[in-house]
Amino acid sequence: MIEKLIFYVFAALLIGSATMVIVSRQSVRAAFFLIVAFCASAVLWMLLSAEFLALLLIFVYVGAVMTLFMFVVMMLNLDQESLQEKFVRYLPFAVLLVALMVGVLVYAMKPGHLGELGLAISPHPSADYSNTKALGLLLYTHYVYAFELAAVILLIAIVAAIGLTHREKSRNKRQRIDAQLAATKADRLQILQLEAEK
Amino acid sequence: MVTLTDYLIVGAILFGLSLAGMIINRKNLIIVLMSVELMLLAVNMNFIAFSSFLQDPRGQIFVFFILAVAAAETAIGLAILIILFRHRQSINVTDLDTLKG
Amino acid sequence: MFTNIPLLSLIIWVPVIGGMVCMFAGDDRKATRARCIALFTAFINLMLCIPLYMQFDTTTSNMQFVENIDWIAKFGVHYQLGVDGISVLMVILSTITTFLVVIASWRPIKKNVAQYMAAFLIMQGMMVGVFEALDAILFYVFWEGMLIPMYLCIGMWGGSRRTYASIKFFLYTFLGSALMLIALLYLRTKTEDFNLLSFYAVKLTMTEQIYIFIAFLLAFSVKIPMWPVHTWLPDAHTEAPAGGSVVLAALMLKMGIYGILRFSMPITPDASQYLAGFMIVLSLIAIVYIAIVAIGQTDMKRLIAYSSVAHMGFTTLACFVIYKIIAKTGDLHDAYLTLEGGMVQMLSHAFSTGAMFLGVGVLYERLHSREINAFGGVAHKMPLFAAFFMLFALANVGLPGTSGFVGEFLIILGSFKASYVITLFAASTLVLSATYTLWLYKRVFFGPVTTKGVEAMHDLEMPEYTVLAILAFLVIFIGVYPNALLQVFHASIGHLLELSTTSKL
Amino acid sequence: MELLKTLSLLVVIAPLVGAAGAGLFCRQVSKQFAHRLTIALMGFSLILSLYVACLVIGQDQSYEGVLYLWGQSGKLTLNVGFLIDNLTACMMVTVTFVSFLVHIYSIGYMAEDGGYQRFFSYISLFTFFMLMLVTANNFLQLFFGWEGVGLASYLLIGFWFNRESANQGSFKAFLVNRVGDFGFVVGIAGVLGYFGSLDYIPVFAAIPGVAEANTLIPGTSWSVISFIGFFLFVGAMAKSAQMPLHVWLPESMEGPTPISALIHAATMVTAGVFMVARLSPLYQYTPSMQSFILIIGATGALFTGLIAIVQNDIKRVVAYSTLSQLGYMMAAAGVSAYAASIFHLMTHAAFKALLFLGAGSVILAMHHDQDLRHMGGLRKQMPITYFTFLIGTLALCAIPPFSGFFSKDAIIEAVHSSQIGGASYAYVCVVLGSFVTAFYSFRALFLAFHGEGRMSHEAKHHVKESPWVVWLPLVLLAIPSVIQGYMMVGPMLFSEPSYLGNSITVLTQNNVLMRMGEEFRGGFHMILESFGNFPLWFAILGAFSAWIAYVKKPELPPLCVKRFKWLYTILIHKYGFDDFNDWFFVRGGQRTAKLMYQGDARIIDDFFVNGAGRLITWCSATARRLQTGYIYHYAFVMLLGLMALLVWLMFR
Amino acid sequence: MNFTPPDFFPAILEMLTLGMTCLVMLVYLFLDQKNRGITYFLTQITLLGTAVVAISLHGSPEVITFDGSFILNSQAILLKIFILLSVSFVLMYSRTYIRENDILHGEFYLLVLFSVLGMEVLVSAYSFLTLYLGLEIFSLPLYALIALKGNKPVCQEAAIKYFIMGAIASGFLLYGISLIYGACQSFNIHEIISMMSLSIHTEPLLLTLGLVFMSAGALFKLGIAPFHMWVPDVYEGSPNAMTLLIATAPKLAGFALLTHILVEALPVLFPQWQYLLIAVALLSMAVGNIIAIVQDNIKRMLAYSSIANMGYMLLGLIAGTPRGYGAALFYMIIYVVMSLGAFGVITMLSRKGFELEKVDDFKGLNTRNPWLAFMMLLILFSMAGVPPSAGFFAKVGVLEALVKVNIVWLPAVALVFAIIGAYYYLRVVKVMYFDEPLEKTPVILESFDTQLAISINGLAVFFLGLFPTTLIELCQQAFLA
Repeated sequence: MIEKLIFYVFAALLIGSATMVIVSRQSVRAAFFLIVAFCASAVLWMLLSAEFLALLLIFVYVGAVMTLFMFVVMMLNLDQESLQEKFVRYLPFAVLLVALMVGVLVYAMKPGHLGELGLAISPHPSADYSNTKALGLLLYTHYVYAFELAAVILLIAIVAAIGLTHREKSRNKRQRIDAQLAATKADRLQILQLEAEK
Repeated sequence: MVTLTDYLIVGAILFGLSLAGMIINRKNLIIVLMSVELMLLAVNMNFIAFSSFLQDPRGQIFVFFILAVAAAETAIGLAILIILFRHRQSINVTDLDTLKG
Repeated sequence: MFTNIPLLSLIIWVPVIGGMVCMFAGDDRKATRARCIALFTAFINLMLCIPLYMQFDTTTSNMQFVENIDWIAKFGVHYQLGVDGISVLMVILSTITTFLVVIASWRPIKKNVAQYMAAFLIMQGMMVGVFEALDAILFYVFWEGMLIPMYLCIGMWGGSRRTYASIKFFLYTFLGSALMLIALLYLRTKTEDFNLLSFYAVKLTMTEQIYIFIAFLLAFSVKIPMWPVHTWLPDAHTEAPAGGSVVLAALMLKMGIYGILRFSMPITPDASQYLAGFMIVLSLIAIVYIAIVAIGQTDMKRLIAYSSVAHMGFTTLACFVIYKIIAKTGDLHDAYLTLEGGMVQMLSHAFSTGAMFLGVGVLYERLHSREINAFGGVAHKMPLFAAFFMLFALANVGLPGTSGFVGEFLIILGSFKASYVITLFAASTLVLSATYTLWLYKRVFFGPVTTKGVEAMHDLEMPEYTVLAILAFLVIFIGVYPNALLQVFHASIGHLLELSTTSKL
Repeated sequence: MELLKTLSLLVVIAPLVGAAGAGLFCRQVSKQFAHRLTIALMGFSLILSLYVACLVIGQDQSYEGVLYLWGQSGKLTLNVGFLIDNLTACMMVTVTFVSFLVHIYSIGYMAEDGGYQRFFSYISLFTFFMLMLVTANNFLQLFFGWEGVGLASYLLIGFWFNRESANQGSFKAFLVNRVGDFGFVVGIAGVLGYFGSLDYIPVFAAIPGVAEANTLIPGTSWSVISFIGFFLFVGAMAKSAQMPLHVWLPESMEGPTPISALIHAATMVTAGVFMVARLSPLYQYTPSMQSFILIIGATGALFTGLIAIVQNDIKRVVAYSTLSQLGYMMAAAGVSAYAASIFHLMTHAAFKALLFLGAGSVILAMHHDQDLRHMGGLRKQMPITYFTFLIGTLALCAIPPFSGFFSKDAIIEAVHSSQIGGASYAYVCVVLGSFVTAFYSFRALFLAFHGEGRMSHEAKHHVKESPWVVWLPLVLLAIPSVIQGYMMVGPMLFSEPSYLGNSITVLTQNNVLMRMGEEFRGGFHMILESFGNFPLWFAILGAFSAWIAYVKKPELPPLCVKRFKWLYTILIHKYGFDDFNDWFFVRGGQRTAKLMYQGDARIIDDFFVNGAGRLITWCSATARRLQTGYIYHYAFVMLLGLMALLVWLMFR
Repeated sequence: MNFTPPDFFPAILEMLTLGMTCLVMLVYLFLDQKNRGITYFLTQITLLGTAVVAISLHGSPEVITFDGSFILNSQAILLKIFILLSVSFVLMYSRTYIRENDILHGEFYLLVLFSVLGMEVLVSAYSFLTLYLGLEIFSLPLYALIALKGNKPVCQEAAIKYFIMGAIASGFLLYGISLIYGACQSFNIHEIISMMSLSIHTEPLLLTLGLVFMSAGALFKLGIAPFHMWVPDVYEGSPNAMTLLIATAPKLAGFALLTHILVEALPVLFPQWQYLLIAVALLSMAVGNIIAIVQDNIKRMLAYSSIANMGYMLLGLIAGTPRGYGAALFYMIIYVVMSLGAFGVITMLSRKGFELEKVDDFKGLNTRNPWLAFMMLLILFSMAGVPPSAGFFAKVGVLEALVKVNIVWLPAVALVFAIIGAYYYLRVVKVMYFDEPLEKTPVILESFDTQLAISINGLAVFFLGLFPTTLIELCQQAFLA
């Protein structure tokens, strides 16, 4: 029962905060609600005995990714203009469509449509089961290739982020001695013949 | 008890919300990026639910990689956002209509 | 002597390669070089036709000079060439026409000469390929490939509305042939490969036949062109340079008829028979209606273009009236007359209409106008040209003794066996064609010299004279002794008739 | 046999060689060379054709055979070949004779013209085509000659292509002839369709069988032979200028006068008559067509003659008289008096050529002024012309003993004694026609040669007799105009075998000439008999009226014009044929053409073809606006697509 | 847990690429500004070297390694060869462009190499996990590359659009994978096939959902309607060199993605995805060909043309036979060759500060540089599907495959759209050949290798039309195993 209660509370929290994320007018508030959503889903994941991933979600997401978000929001000082947000004419149409999609998905996930799984109750692993250990075993053996690829992805993120945000050389204020030495008079001095005013 | 269906429904609703976020949000690009995160969260929810009910840890492995990719993706997305802002002084979604037709 | 030489391939590829060489002969400062290369290539090709004609066996309807190499084995496509009595003449016609066009374009074309000559040579190779191909895909490749040089030809050297005309030409013909491709692919599912001769043997139900027939018909009727899909032709003819118009009239339109003879009739005999009445009506509309339209033209080329459509109506009539004849008399021999008349009509139309377009080109080069009203009294200034043009006009009118007479006469005579009503309509061409052709002639050549431009015109130059003289000879020769042609395709027509009237159900 | 073939071939080819020689090198060769070459070859041809005539008529030889294979298709072979029999021989002599004289005449008449060589080339070419026509042994070759003479006529009418009227005339001539040829081709197609051959001999042999067996449309009585005969006769109507296809002939007078003599009087226009005679085996089996021919011919004979009365152009008067005489010939053919028809054809060839050439001589003297109102009193200055012209006129008016009398009287008599439908109407026409003929002929004669000269003073001095090359042909033509009739009437019409021998077929019940022949007692007797009949008195009355009106009381004609205004209007408008043609065919045709072109350009091209293009472009321009550039729209479209696929696949 | 180390050798291409990428990175970091041109050559060596190795691998038997997440078969090798070669051509065409337009070329080459690596991974993926990772590895650098050119505001717009749409698409893909995973208990293609064939635990509804979501993700990468909206914007907004890149090799990778999902993993669902593909193929052909007609911007026009062309490619898959798959692959390769040439010419004609974008910028190219115009002509006619070009045989291939399985109406409709499409290709030819040039100066290409590259490219379009047999055989073999 408690499990069920926890599930409903946090599921509601998750959905509520997710809703707030998309309807917020301010980026900062949206980011905070997103953090709440992440935390709520971490709880749900715990319920599913995916402890490692639940923690990872908190550490990586709340700790790193959301910080990045907040950092960008603050750095760019974005929030002045997003205040005037207003909903548009076609909103009902969009909402209807999304609702329809959710409806279809929900219909498809009725227990009857899930085979044996639909009737199963959430399993409770044995006491000596370690989620982290199980994942670790798989990760470094069967998924070594994927693991390496994940590393590459992070490398790409680094290269790309640097490449993109790297400012042009011209903004660099470092002294260039060779250029200074090579300078001639013609470079620096221009003699203009001004016409006398009448 | 909480069934698989319940988790999946939560995932589906999250997925729908994230899509709705992209469609109804017309001003703030950064919220669109957040919606992308929500979408991945929905997927992760599905994976973990299936993984747990199937008692198959490989689903969680997938989530692990999704988290990694999501982080990288966010980095690149924000980087693009930053230079966009640098050039336009705006991240208004409605302003991004130079390219059309 | 020539038995081991792939003669047919040579006739296709010599001009294509010559054209490529020509293309890189340099820009307009080296125009003469390009012209000489082109002439040389065209001449070589013409010479290649001599052994072809000499060694051609007129007694058999089999494909001759056959070449067969695997091309795309996966699709069952072969590089398979061969000629019979029907195609051998078309091949020779193509080479002659190109040769003449190269000479005729010697002076008038001054811009991008190398590319112009290249376009024509490549076009010739493609067209010969159409007539020689025994593989349906090969046929289709040549059939469509030829559009590219023609498109460029109209667009680059054409008149003021050349862009419109060239795009219209391209899209129209492209649209037409699209469904043919589907039909060919469909036929392929019934056989081992794309060989035409194996298509002939395929059994098809009536429904299949009708669909395939319509698909073919779209392709061929646009090319011929039949009413009501003819409207690209006046524009294309009008805007194309003289050489382009000649090739269009002399060869490209023939490909449509050739297609009907090679594909529609033998592959779908029952559908052809079923729809013969419809086709005859369309042909008669072309003959009568289009001829009347031609009367109302003020642009010389447009007038000749419409007359072309009307004349091509005879060939389609010739093709499909055979079903009515056989239905009525039950004797295959009665059908020879129209079909062979149709063949002669194809060839003679090439010469007479081609020559008329060249003639208009001659006038255009001197006055830079195609409007009939801009001319008058040209006969005073260009008596020699006037004489030539008179001959070709008469051939267009179908006067006995010229080539234009033979085909129309045979078709009109033959059609009587089907129904005298058809004959009555078809024979109306005697009056109508005379009306528009001679009216054109009268307004352009007769009467007093009207304008300064005409006053300044000079008579034919050597290249023009040569071309027109050759054409004049051909026109009269065919008119006086058509048997020279008839005997070449007699056997093949017989075979074709047999194929086209044997039910496939 | 072979001799005949060779001779005929030479007769036919010689003019072609002349034409080619003078024509292809017209700018290289001199005038002298041109006329010497063509005349020499023409003379050669004339002599040979006389020889052929001797062989055929005198020694009763004939030839039928193939020259070369023109084409072969299925079981059908189409040949070029000769059929040389009596009819052909008569025609060959007539053609070559007149042509020869016209050649000579042209030396003088065309002396000043720039297109001299071209002219000689054309008339030789014409002769070639005409000979091809008469020597043909099949319909194909007949048609070849038929169209060929049409072409030559076209070229020669438009010889002075500088003149708009000449161009108009030639164009009209060609077109009207083409209308005829349309019928002719249909007729030939019918022949092939029902007889399976185009050669005369097999076709003629098969006619009786086909005539009984077939009707064109099952259930009706329209026989196949009538059908074929009708369409072939349409060709003849155009070529021989029968009403209503006669409209081109008067306008053909725009050509040089020698041409009018040769083509539009003596030879080409009689091709239709020749054709009907040649196809007599066919027409014998179709009584309805015989009546038709008779009525058309007789109508033409009277009514076109009436028009001649009001014409002021000397050539036009002669031209309308030609129309009228052609009507006589046709009428004769209609009553199966083919021999009379051909006989009149031959006499007419001589005297009408004479009249035209005489008119030409006058025109030459008048410096190409053709208006009768400007002439008068020329008989003193031009005695030879006057006398020859007078002979021609007398022959035309059928005054005995000139040649025209015999042939025409035979025709009138034949019509009189015929029993076929329309014969009585025709008889009235032809009898009245003889009055009319005499009236207009003498009118022209009086206006031109009698009375006071009405030309300008200056012109009067310049009028003089034409050179010998001009008057010599007149004299040479005057001779047959006088004697030919008397000499030939017996052997041609009534003897057994006649000149025409077996070349024509007449069924016994139609054979009026045979019945007439029973009463025939020689030419002189015929002259005496004629004084007891209407036609001669009508002719004399006509001549007398003309004398009164134009010599005795010149003020009378204007009075009549005023009095009979309506009649005059009808005649001057030529019964409205030209106006109708102009309104209906020329302008109506042009309007139809323009309208149809608009239909072609607007409906098919603009609406369907370009319309399709416009539609697609419109779709394109509309659809591109869906691509708004907004990310949320893009996401929305993606979602929409996804949902559509999802719902479709899930609940399919 | 008994674990045997996997066989690393089959992944030699990926390892080579990655290793060289790292080398390039190091060289770039430690090199002087002046000598940084060397990165270009190193990159080319990487690409061509890898291609050579790939060619040498061709013909070796199929290997599956890394615990069933990696496959090396003839299809993968063929695709890799063409990916490597096409990227190599891309770099050749864009070298001058990169230099002249102040693009950070070190980053540029690095990101390109990463993207190539991603494509290789994707092509060789045999589990949905590697599939996803490959997809991200090849997409993420592309997003960055588009935005790399600092001074052009539209390119950031293009990048962010591409990025967001791409994220949504990978969201779809992942969601689909999760559903398939739930239904089949595995995301390993090999296992999915066996599960499906046993039909244990496979829920039709979940599978259908998963299929649709995954297809949507894959179709997005190929730019197929209705997931095409990004294509015109991104093509237009990107710098010409980047357009050239994203218009070519990624299509091959996208093809691999689609075939992995549909043909390899879910062949059992063929009746469903056949309908799905018919719908999207028709829509693509219609949208692509029709909207392209009114475009003035040649890059945008070619973008729509690519949408249409992808529609044609799908026809081969719709046939559902190895013959059809082979034909689709052939179509894909030919399309890449053609679009390489077309965008290559566009890139080459761009100068410093001048982006060739308008159709009218081609005016009178024939007088300015006849050879280049001729190459473009060949390519355009090939795209229009006019014989005897390669594009024609590509079309014939897919149509023939369809007719072979007795679907006749679809080819007919497809050809009608092809004719509408021919119009806009003709318009470009018209502009090049019939119009007078805006400026008379002849276009001179600086470097010889570029000239050689475009000549090879243009003539390849022509000669693959005359002698398509070898390539067709290769493509057919790729699906026969």
